[in-house]
Amino acid sequence: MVPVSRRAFLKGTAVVGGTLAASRFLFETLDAVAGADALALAPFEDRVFTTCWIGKQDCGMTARRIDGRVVKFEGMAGHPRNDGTLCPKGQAQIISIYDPNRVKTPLIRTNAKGVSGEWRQASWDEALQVVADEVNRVRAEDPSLVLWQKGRSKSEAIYDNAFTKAIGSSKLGHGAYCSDTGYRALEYTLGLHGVLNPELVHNRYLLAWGWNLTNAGGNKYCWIVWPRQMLEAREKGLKIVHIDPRLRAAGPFADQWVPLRPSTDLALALSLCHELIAQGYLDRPYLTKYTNAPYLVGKDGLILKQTVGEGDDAEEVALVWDLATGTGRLATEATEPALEGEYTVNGQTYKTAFELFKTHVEDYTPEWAADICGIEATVISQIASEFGENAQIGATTVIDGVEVPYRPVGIMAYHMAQQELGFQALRAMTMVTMLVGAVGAVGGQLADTTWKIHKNYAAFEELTVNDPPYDFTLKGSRYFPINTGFPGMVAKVMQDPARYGVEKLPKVAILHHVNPVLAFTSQPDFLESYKKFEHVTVISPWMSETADLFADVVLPASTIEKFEGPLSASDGYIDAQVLRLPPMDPLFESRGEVDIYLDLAEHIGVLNGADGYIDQINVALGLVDTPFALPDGPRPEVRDIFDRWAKSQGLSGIDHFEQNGIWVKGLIPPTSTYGYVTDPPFGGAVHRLYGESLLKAQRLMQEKGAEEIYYQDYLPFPTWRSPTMDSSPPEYEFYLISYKLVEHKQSRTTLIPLLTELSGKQRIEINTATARRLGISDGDEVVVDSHNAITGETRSLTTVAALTEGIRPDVVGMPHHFGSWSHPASRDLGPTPNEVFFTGEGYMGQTADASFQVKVKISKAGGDS
Amino acid sequence: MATTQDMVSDRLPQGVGRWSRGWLLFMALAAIGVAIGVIGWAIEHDQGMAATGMRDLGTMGGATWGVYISMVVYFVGVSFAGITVAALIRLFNLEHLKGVARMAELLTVVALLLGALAIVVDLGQPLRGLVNLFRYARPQSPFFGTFSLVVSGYLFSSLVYLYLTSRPDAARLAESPSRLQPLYRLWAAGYEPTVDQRARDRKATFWLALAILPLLIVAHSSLGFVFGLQVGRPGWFGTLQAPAFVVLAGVSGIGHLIVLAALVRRVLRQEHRIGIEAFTWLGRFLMLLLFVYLYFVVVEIFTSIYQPTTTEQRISDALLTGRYAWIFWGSVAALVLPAFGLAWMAVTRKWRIGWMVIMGLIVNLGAIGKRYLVVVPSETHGQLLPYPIGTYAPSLVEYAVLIGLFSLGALLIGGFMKLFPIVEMEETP
Amino acid sequence: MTRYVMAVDLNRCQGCRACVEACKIENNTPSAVFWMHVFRLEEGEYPDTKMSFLPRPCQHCNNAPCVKVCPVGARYKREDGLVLTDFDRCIGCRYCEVACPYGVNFFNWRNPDEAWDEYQVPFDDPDLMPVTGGVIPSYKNPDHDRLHGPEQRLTSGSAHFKGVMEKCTFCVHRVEQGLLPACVDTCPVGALKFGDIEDEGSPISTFLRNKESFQLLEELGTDPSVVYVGGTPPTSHAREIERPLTGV
Amino acid sequence: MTRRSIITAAMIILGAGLMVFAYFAGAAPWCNNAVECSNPRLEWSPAIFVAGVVIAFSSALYYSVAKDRRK
Repeated sequence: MVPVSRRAFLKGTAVVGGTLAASRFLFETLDAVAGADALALAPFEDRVFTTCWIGKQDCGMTARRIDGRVVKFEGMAGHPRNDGTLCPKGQAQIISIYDPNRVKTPLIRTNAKGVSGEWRQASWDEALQVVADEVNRVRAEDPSLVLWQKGRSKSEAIYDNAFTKAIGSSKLGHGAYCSDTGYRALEYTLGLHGVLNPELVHNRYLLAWGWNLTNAGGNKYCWIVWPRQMLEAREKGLKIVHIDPRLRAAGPFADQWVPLRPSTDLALALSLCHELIAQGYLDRPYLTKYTNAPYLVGKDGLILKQTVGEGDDAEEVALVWDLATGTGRLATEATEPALEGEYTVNGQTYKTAFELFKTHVEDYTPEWAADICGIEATVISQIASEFGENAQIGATTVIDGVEVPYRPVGIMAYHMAQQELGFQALRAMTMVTMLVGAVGAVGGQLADTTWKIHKNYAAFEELTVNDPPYDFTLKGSRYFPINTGFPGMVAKVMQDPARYGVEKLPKVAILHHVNPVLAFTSQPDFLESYKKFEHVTVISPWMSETADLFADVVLPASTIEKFEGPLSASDGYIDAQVLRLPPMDPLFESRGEVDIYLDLAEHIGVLNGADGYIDQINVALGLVDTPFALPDGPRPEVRDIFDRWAKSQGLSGIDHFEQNGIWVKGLIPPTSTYGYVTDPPFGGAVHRLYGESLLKAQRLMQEKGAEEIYYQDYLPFPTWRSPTMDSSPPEYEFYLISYKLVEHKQSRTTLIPLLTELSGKQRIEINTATARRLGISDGDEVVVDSHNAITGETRSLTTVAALTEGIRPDVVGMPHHFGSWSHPASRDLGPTPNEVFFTGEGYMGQTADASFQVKVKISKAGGDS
Repeated sequence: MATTQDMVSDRLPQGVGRWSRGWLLFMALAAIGVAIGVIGWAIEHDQGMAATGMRDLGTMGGATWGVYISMVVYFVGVSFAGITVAALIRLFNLEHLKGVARMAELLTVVALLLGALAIVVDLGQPLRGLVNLFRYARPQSPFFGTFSLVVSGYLFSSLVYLYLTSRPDAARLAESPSRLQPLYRLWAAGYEPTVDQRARDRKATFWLALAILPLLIVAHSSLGFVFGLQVGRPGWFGTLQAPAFVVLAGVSGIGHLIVLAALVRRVLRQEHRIGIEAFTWLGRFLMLLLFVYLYFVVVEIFTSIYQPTTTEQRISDALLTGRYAWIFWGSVAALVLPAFGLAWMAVTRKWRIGWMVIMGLIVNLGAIGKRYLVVVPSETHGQLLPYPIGTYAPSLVEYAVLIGLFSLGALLIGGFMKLFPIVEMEETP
Repeated sequence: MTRYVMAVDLNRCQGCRACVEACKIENNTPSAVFWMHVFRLEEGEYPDTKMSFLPRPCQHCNNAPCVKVCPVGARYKREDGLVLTDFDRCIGCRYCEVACPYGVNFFNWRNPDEAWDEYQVPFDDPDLMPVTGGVIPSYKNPDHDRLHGPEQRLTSGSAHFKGVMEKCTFCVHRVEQGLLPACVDTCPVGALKFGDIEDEGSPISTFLRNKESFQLLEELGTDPSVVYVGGTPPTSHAREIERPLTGV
Repeated sequence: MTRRSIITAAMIILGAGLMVFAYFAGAAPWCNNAVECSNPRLEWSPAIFVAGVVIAFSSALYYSVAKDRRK
């Protein structure tokens, strides 16, 4: 409980009295009373530092407190990411903190699961013991059958790494719903853990691909950082080409709008590659030096390799054609590798990967793509030539004394990756930037804030395809050699394990700030599968829909009133870190997650000892072998944990953050910003133009008897095919896409009435002309029926029409928020589009990722058809 | 009791002091109406004006002035005719109209009271209103005229006028014994029908009338200015507002006067005092005003459709063909038909009182409609920034209050009729 | 001599409505009340669609119609350019609202406490009392109980009394403490600027120096203190999209 | 000129005078952009204005109601 001074309480009630009285007749006098009273008791006011809890990028905040009670959050001045500002969500979270509909005490279910929950309040000890017993029961059998699933995690080290390791559970991310397809594609192609974003500040020609630019931020950063950098660039002449079925995302900032048909991004990217090659916009030095473009590929599609070294350090090295010597030589030794051409080595003819790519994209002409994408062919060639022209291939510039290639063109793409062909689409889009050598150049293409190569890069070199049985995430299966671990797929598996060769299903789920019932595609599948858990524990400040239906125990997490971190505060140019500090003690009986996991570990009995939670925390926070390592023994105080971490970083301790709010480490040198000049360049990765391992994987999948729908997209080059949904019957004439509203974050902010008031309720955007044809006018109720081209299943929802000229006539769009029912403020706001999306074959990516696209038909509610 | 009743009734004219069943029924209904109004206002006060159909302009897409303000304009309008007629009668000594003079004056006083009340019910802070207007009222605000001239000056002068012209009758009634005798004594205030007293009365009322006529032009214009001076409200800004207000005021007032006169004539059997000539004169006057006003309407329509700005366009569309078309054309019809009806009577010299009463009522409906259309459409359709088109529909509470206001009017007039002869008594030769 | 001016840079505004939210929380306005509003506008036909954003605070006109018509001087203009409402004096005639061409006035149609309850947060919830001290709303800003300006009037904050008119105050309570208005302070992209135009050196003066700018509805001669830079005035063909919830 | 007409005239002049005075004692009509203009120079001056109106019209009342001293 926050200590409320008697004074504050009196004051409060006086004000209430005042307003009540104000509704009676004689105002002057009564106001005098309220006024005088308020003046008499000058409240104690102060400001403390904390970190935004709603969004992705953890903006710095200053909390204004009256008598120890937060009354407003404001941006933390000098914070690299938001520098004294806040977005609507950051502002509005204040009301959610005091929300009396928060889960106030631990709750234990008293009725059957699958229906809206009935609960009894429990002590923390009792609740924790119940969970611990369940977890231990299953751990005894097989720890991996305990599933820890997160929606968002702000202390990755302490939750995802330390805790799950300590109890040995499996884990699922909220990803696969967000943009993991993109992460996989970039890990595979460039070895970077991120999706496409340009170095905006120096960028001059941007393909803003998808709905992120002004509504959502995206890669790495939340909404605030991108617009700030975009505007800075725009004032220096940045041109923005907005590629999305909806104009809204770039709105006034779109210099050109290319409203392409959903799921045809791959086709557009391929024909852009075609045009760039045709128009000769190629950065040959980059392609030969840093990509596998010059590698010699045989007729079998495999790269010609040679083993060098002995025994352990023996490794396979690809061969290239060295024009200097006119022979095939190791890529590592060749001085002048040939980029194009067909060569004979040891009597066998080989083509360079790039030669193959040229032939591959030959037929992907603008005219070809125009029909598929539903845009003008001339537009495609125009974009290609402008992109190539602006790339200024060959140019360099000097940043802080370092000379770096200058390619001020790039692509910003994030959530659009979540489509059936997303993986290859993102690969193709990356290739667009590779052809002009924009990757890692000034103003060019970035994907991560670092060039450290992600572990998946190596892992993807040899994709394992095992025989059944598989674990419930289908890791290493013949279905998804690259596997993000999509909860939607898990939901499918849990409904029919045999079908996927799975024997053991998870039994206990710990859901950390995740609400699968609303958040993921294909709600019906989740409603089915979560019944199958023997025990579900939900850790959340609110009664999520998933908790309402399936939780056995709900543990009340605090909102912002907790310690979390360490969190990055970098904007890509200034390196800084912050911790989330509690602006007040946790309200009601809630506890911070770190506290909860410590308690849980204690009850489970994994707090101490080797690989115990404390041990794992030391590892995760890098405290091992430092004087600051947490000792085994009694449960540590959370503040102490972070104090030790801070000290280990050479700071005075956590008080550094309490006093300064942030730890600014200094400017990030160009040698770590730009891949060209890192050491080694691009972190030593050879960028994969040619995806040999994909081809190998496909052959393995065929051997293991996987159906075509799984292996068809495992190809060395991105290859167009029309998406599965296109074979739905013609009456399903519209593509339904979902998108984010700037006022909301996922499904969890609709319980903040201040935000819903700004965003309005659920609606479906329909092109004005289309609506006219269907006899639908603005505000009409419309029925949306979706169709699954594989199973023939149909789903339906009803929402309200919002007419706009800013969307393709053959596309309808719905915000991916709403659909909640367990919070009074989020009720009756309309359904989530996830009710009509599908998951499983044809409606997810080849890497086991969600696809937020489906064909639907639209009709006026009450009307026939 | 009954005996005194009869005794009294013998002495007092025009059924003063005598309750007839019809009158009681009438008063009972009026009282119920007033009660409804009071309840409505109480609800409005408890819940706040959210209980009305009014909402904010702009994002809320409502109208912040509704029927209440329309009624303020309307009632003040009605008062116009009363005092005008009365004044004209004095000034030009129109003997054949003497019979309607007092009821005209009464009508003025009552209408003004209702107008003032309509303002009060429209205020979010009525009590503050009563205090702060006297304390802070600013000459710059067009409301200053409404408050200082219309409500106070105009009301007071009409009261004085009513009093002075009624004093002789009071004196006459005070001579004969009746339960009301004390009242009449007080009322007469030692009136002696001496020659110079009569002269003084004539002089006083003459000058008073002379002073009132310009005052009321100013007053009604100032009411027109409340709207006409607003550049920010398409459809309001214009020089025609003021004169149009004055004329329409006359229309509604005369209409009421005709109805009231006919009523009194019938109920109190005053055919000999309120002759057909009176109606002829009122009819001609009403006709004249109607035609002038219709001329204004034509001009108004023409200007609004000839080359309107897009916002003016939006409003005129809403009026002529859109959401308000039925009210607009309904009101126009309610003014045109009587105009020609009266013209017909004038030409044929056949004045049918029954028809005139109906016309009197119709023109008032028309007047109310027009007042409503002055106030509301410019709010709902008159936004200059790209706000949504607004909507406004009076709530039950507002209707209740309106019923209350009209009923109060009826109650007052009905009550007066039983206290004092509503028709001036003949001078005893 | 100080004269406060707000500048809106339409080249930067992202239409995110952070300013709207900051205003609502800073001033404790009840539901459906937007002292600051951001239009999201759409013009033209697919595919030649144009979108634009237009923040709309009170324009604090130098020739303010609302000030002119106020019958009791509750709405008044200060020398420093702020147009304020004396909540203790306003009689609730709403003349200022009909006189204002910008639609910035918001009347307290409801009892303030009920109005706040529209946020579906039962502020009188017994569980909430101890953590909020029973204040309404739970984020109530105490500054609004104070009187402001040399004239010492109750002019800041919202929902003081039922039946009284309110509107954007340029955050008089903050400005008098030397702070920026809440909307300007929070704008993530610096699209809103505020300051003393009389002071040659002030950021706002330097920002506005030799820049193309316009005022809303200039032709009405109200001479607003809010100046728009970049972009163009909204045409009469502009359609508002993504409207906030405004039910009362 | 009888005493009656003198007083009557006086009342009219007084009333008119009060109105004029109150009008200018009110918030100055020519000033708009100053805090002062939101307050009447003399508080309650509108009440005085109304009083003026009342007195002016009461003159008529006095004129015809007042008792005649002569006689």
